[in-house]
Amino acid sequence: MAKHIEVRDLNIYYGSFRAVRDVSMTIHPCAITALIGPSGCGKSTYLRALNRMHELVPAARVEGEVVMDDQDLYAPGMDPVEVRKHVGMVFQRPNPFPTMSVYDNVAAGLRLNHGRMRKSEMDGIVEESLRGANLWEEVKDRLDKPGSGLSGGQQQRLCIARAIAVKPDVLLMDEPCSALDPISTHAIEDLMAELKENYTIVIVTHNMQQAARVSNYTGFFNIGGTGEPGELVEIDETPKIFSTPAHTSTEEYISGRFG
Amino acid sequence: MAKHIEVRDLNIYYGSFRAVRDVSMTIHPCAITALIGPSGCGKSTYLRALNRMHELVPAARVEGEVVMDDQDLYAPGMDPVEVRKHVGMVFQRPNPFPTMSVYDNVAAGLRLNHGRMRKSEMDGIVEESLRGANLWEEVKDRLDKPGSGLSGGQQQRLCIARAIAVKPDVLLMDEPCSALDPISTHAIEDLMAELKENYTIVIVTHNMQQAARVSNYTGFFNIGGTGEPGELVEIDETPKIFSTPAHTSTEEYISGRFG
Amino acid sequence: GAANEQNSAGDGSGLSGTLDGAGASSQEAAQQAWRAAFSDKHPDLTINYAPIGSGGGRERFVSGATDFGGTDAALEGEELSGAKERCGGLVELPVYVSPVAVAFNLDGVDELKLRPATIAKIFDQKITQWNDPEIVETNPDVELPDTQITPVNRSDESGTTENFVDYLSTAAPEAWPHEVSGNWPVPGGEAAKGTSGVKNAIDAGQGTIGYLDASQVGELGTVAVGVGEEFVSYSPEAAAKVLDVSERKENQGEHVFAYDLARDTQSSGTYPIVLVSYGMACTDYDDSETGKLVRSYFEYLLSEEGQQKAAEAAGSAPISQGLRQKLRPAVEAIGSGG
Amino acid sequence: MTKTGQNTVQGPSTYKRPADRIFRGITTGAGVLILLVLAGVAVFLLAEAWPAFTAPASEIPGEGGLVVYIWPLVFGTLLAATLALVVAAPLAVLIALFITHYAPRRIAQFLGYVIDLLAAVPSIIYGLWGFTVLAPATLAPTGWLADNLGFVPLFAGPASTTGRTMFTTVLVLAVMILPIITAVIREAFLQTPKLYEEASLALGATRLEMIRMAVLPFGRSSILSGSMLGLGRALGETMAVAIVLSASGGVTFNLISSGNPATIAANIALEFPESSGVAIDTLIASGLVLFAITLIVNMIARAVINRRTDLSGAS
Amino acid sequence: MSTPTETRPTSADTEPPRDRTRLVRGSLPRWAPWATLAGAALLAAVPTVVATGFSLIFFALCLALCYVAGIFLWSRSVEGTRKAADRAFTAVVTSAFALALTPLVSVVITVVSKGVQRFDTEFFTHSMRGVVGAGGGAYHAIVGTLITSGLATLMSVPIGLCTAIYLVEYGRGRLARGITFFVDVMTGIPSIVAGLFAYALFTLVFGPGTVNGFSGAIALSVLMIPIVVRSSEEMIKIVPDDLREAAFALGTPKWKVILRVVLPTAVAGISTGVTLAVARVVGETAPLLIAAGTTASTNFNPFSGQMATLSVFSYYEYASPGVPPEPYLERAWTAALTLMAIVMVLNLLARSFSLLFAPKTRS
Ligand SMILES: Nc1ncnc2c1ncn2[C@@H]1O[C@H](COP(=O)(O)OP(=O)(O)OP(=O)(O)O)[C@@H](O)[C@H]1O
Ligand SMILES: Nc1ncnc2c1ncn2[C@@H]1O[C@H](COP(=O)(O)OP(=O)(O)OP(=O)(O)O)[C@@H](O)[C@H]1O
Ligand SMILES: [Mg+2]
Ligand SMILES: [Mg+2]
Repeated sequence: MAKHIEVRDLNIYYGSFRAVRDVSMTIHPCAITALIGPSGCGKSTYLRALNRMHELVPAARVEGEVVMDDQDLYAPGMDPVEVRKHVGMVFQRPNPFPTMSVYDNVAAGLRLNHGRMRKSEMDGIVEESLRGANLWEEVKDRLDKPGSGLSGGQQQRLCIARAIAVKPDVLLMDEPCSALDPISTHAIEDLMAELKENYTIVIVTHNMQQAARVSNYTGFFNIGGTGEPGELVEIDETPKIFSTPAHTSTEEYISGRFG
Repeated sequence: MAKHIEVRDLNIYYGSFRAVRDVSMTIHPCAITALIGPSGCGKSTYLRALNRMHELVPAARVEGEVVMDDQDLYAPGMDPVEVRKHVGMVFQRPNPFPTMSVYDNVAAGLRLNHGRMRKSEMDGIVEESLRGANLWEEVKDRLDKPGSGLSGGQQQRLCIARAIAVKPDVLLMDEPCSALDPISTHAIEDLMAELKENYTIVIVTHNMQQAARVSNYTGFFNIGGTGEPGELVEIDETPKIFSTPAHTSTEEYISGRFG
Repeated sequence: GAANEQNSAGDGSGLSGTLDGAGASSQEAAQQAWRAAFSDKHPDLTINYAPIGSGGGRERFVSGATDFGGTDAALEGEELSGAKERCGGLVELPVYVSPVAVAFNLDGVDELKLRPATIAKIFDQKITQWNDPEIVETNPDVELPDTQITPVNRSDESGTTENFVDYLSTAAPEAWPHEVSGNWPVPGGEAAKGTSGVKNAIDAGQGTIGYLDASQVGELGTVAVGVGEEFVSYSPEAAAKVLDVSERKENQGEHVFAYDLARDTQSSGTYPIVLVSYGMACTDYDDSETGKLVRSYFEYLLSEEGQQKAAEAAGSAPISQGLRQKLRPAVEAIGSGG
Repeated sequence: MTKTGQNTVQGPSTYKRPADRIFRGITTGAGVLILLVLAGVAVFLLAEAWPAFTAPASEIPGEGGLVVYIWPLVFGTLLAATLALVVAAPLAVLIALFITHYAPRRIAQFLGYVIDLLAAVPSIIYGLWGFTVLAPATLAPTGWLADNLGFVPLFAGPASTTGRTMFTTVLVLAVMILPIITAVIREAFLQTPKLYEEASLALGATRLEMIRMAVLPFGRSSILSGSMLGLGRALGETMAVAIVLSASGGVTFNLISSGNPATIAANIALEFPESSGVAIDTLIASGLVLFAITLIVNMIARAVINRRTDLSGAS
Repeated sequence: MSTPTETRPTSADTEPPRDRTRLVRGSLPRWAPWATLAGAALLAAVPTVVATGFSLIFFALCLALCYVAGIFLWSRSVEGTRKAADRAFTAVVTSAFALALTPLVSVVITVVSKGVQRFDTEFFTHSMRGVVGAGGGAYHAIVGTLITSGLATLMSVPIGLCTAIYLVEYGRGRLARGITFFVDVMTGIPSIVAGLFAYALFTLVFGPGTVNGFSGAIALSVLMIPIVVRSSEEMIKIVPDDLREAAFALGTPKWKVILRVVLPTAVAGISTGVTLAVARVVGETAPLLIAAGTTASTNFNPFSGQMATLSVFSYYEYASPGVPPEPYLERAWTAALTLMAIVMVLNLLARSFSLLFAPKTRS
């Protein structure tokens, strides 16, 4: 079931360095929200805060609220594991488990969340996920080979397949198509379009065309200057952002006249 | 000094699996050669063979010739280290040294190869390289912080800075802009245009516009089918490839009507 | 350098250099006392004694690795001929005699009187209760509990074991059917390493009994051993007497004083369970200076003062005046080249 | 396009620059040196043990011949070392996990240091500690075991009155080998790339599941290496066993009585000082056997490791 | 919003039916672990008192067992199997650590309480030369220990590290497999055999009776090398290939890649391994007695004359004490305490050394 997410006054710190400042936004269910912005402005940092992933970075710290269907993910007593079960994630750097085969990589999440499952059923979901990520044809003969022997783009698609196999309510994707050729990119975009019928999707992308093509909402992050925290400049419906943005910096960034 | 490279009948294997078949091409000096093709078709594999990087993968094996200014890189007695000194590389996955600071990462190549160098001279080169990679502004205040604490795009630019700091004759770049926003991408493209005055550059990219924009020559790689090796379909001057390619598959791929 | 080594200005005693010795660990405490006192007199002289054990001591002495040696068992067979080959003339002398006490841990009991055969049966695990009639018979005044006896023996091969077993098999041959060697022959008892190990094991258990160097007995109860019709408690004097009543082995060499100890002696006031440890030296040394040093050292350890020092520091039994007289010529032969 | 020639380059290249050649030479030399040292030890053992193999049975201590002499020792060695490893290895994995993934980050490093402290304790001290502290503490439990679980061969009894049993020895050995196993595993766990931990957590894994998916597979080789180091140490441990164990019996699985088989290393330490002649040769022969045991144990371990190497890989 | 008609593929034994709309399913209150601990303590007290009187160790074991079981069952009924397993495992891991601390604390208390008596200036400034009974010190043995283990470390670390490098970076084929294998075998050499080997070697080369500090160091090296090789090998192995590639691509010769990139990345693990190896040999007795001998005087020259070491000193003070035994035993314990202190200091040094190079992950 797609979720509605309400972010309020989110501040994220690495030690004493504030990486993201005062972000408030609404993430709509059954829609794709794209986040764009220059490199280093805190998009990944922000995205990781949405499923409490930053907790793995020793000095990282989050202030503010992320309310998902009336529940604050950062409320005391919230279980990050439960949060992450509902909010899946594809990382910027592909990270298939090197000790697992291609098949096991995809099945990893299923094995966790569904305990025993019939082999045939599992096979079905694995194939479906790999097809969704447009990887099936390339790996169907070597499902039992290690996932680290794939090409860069293949690894990225493998990670996408792994994330969608567990069917999370919210899917966070950090530059999912960065290492992909146009064909695979297209396939992934199709997949996203299909997924958004039932899920909430947030993607980070550097590709304006992609943002314009697939997303319903677009948020623009920017950074004040060196050492300054990144902040959300504006977020609105995609056509609006790309045609008549409220801020000049947005317009400059989109049109490439920036910096 | 820019180098001319002549590749003849190159076959590359991972164990018994042939990843790349019979590639022959000429890489012109003082020019940018772009390699495009669907994911998994062997572009990275091929690129790595140009500076004998594949030797680090245990089962990998190369047959054929790569002649650089009359010297076969694979001739017996060739020193791979010498080869790599002349042929620099930026990898698909950013890999800054975690034990080193940002400064040391950029200086690494210089330190490792040029022995002692005056501090001021070193500082100069580091700054120049970071400026070239459009990273200087973002990191100038934290040159002594670890390189692994950077954002994805920052890491990628750091690796570019590291590679150009040693001023190789040939520069191989595997999707150097995949994680970069348009601004940084633009800066890197400018850098390439500048570098090609003196160097030979080969880039792998999934971005057709980029290939069309920056390169002088474009090579299209494709794969016959699942489990088949990748091969070079054609290579020619960029305008020619993008306007009147010789093969239909090229045209289909470029126009996105492929697969 | 160490604070206590700095005043080695040399007070003209004339002796300087280093002497290396190795051998029985039973002598370690005594050797420590000897070399301390001796190097007090001769500050430029360093004497080392590595307590690597009798076997190693003999081997190193025979191979010429050490200047002198210590051993709990006299040289025999190949080793004897090897030593003679190395030395020209071998000098082997008892230097250290120590009573071996039979000690036990039994609440409220300080001393028991036991006959050799009873001791043998206890250690052979034939008598298993403290209130066994055989024990009660010789100790009518002691209230013996109904506790199980846990015999404690050395787990390592040792001169103490060899001497104790030798005593049992000589003094109570019917009750002790086992072969004599440095290894404890009866399986299943409590085995502990070294004198300290045995002491601790006896301390730790209830109803334990074992044998150990008398100097380490501490608070434990001890056995007065049946000799003839009387019972003799261990004491240095009683122990030293054994050597006086024992026979020197024949035909071993002019300066070899190895003894067949008279464990079954009936002679009054003699404590028969003793460990005799020998010192080994040569008449010929490659370097006559070394010979001189060894001779003075041995002269010192067989002097009245030397024996007294060992008694204080290690609890050994000083060798009697008479015996020391007998050993004199042998000591003088050390390093004499004859 | 003329085919002027085909070169096949495979694996490390044929050319080596001088500095590289020297460096490679040095490292290879170090490896070969180790083999030489080991060959030296083996030759030494063989040469010194030879007389024991040829000597008549009656000259071997105990007069039963070499096999009769060494067999209980082999049994004791294997029993003590295996049980110690069985106790220590899982514990080491848990401790390494605690330090790397459970303890608060601030004190984790300190805790690692604390465990390393266990390695700083000389083996004699372990012996004395086992003797004076641990052994008395085992009296009650072993007594209980003998009374209530006596039908299990391991606890057949009668329970020792001093506690200097195989049971105590195993515990002491386990404590001794714990730090080295823990240290090797801990360092490997620390190096687990964050990438993979994040990957599993993002799938909704609990900490335990993350450990099973990302940490343990990554550290598998180190767990085995660490355990092998620990086992080696347990097999060869001398002084602590010599002091703690009441070695006065033959082959028995009974862990709690005072009659226990000795271990080879401890037996050498116990017998060597006062031995001479064939007895020494026999002891050295037992050392040779220990050498062979280690060899076989390692062969088995290697076989286990190699069975599943295809899916491991650090990068 | 679970609709009764919808049948999801969740089996009852793994989780209670999953309500997709709620994030927080039943979860234990924050005080749950403490409550469980208290309950477990009560429960554990019963068998402890009944079966064994009162033994702290037994009680701790029962407590751990009860706690793990208790928290598992409680959590399972409220939070589901996975969460319960996680909680139980946390408890297991924590009690394993506590369990490992028990002997440590006990050993340290034993050694410190017995060793502190003679932990005085005299002990550290005097040798045993000319000392009988009370007094004296271990100056000579401390010097000897530092020299012999220092030499052993100087020999073993380069050899061991080089071998580890060879195995990971160069080793292919028979030689490498052979070395790996025999290094493992080497870990099982009993220490006394190493001592005998060194003694035999020196007798062979320098004539009978060559017992000196260097010979002792050789014996220790035989014991140290395999530990250094094994632990360094593991640490070098887990350096990601990414980093090697990055360095190679800069045209760096292999040896420099290894020295400048691989080793610094692995240095923390390597120095831990080295300290453990040192700790392992510094307390050895038998090999040192045989190969390095013992003396009551200070000897600074490892190539001539016997050399006392702390462990040997400690052992023989303990094993053959004089009369009365107390001063000997006190010296033995203090020597052991000193030994531990030395290793601790070494450990600290190694840690600060590795901090100099360690990955700069924290800023
Ligand atoms: N280390 C390896 N071991 C085995 N097979 C490999 C390895 N690396 C790559 N391959 C295979 O070789 C083929 C070519 O891979 P390569 O990485 O060259 O693709 P690519 O063209 O760079 O793709 P991408 O655009 O996704 O990076 C793929 O089928 C891949 O699975
Ligand atoms: N682990 C870390 N420790 C310290 N600082 C960090 C860490 N990770 C990121 N940062 C800093 O936080 C800021 C935001 O980083 P983030 O990764 O969120 O950027 P991004 O918007 O995702 O950029 P990109 O498009 O390059 O991936 C950057 O200045 C970066 O250097
Ligand atoms: Mg990012
Ligand atoms: Mg690629």
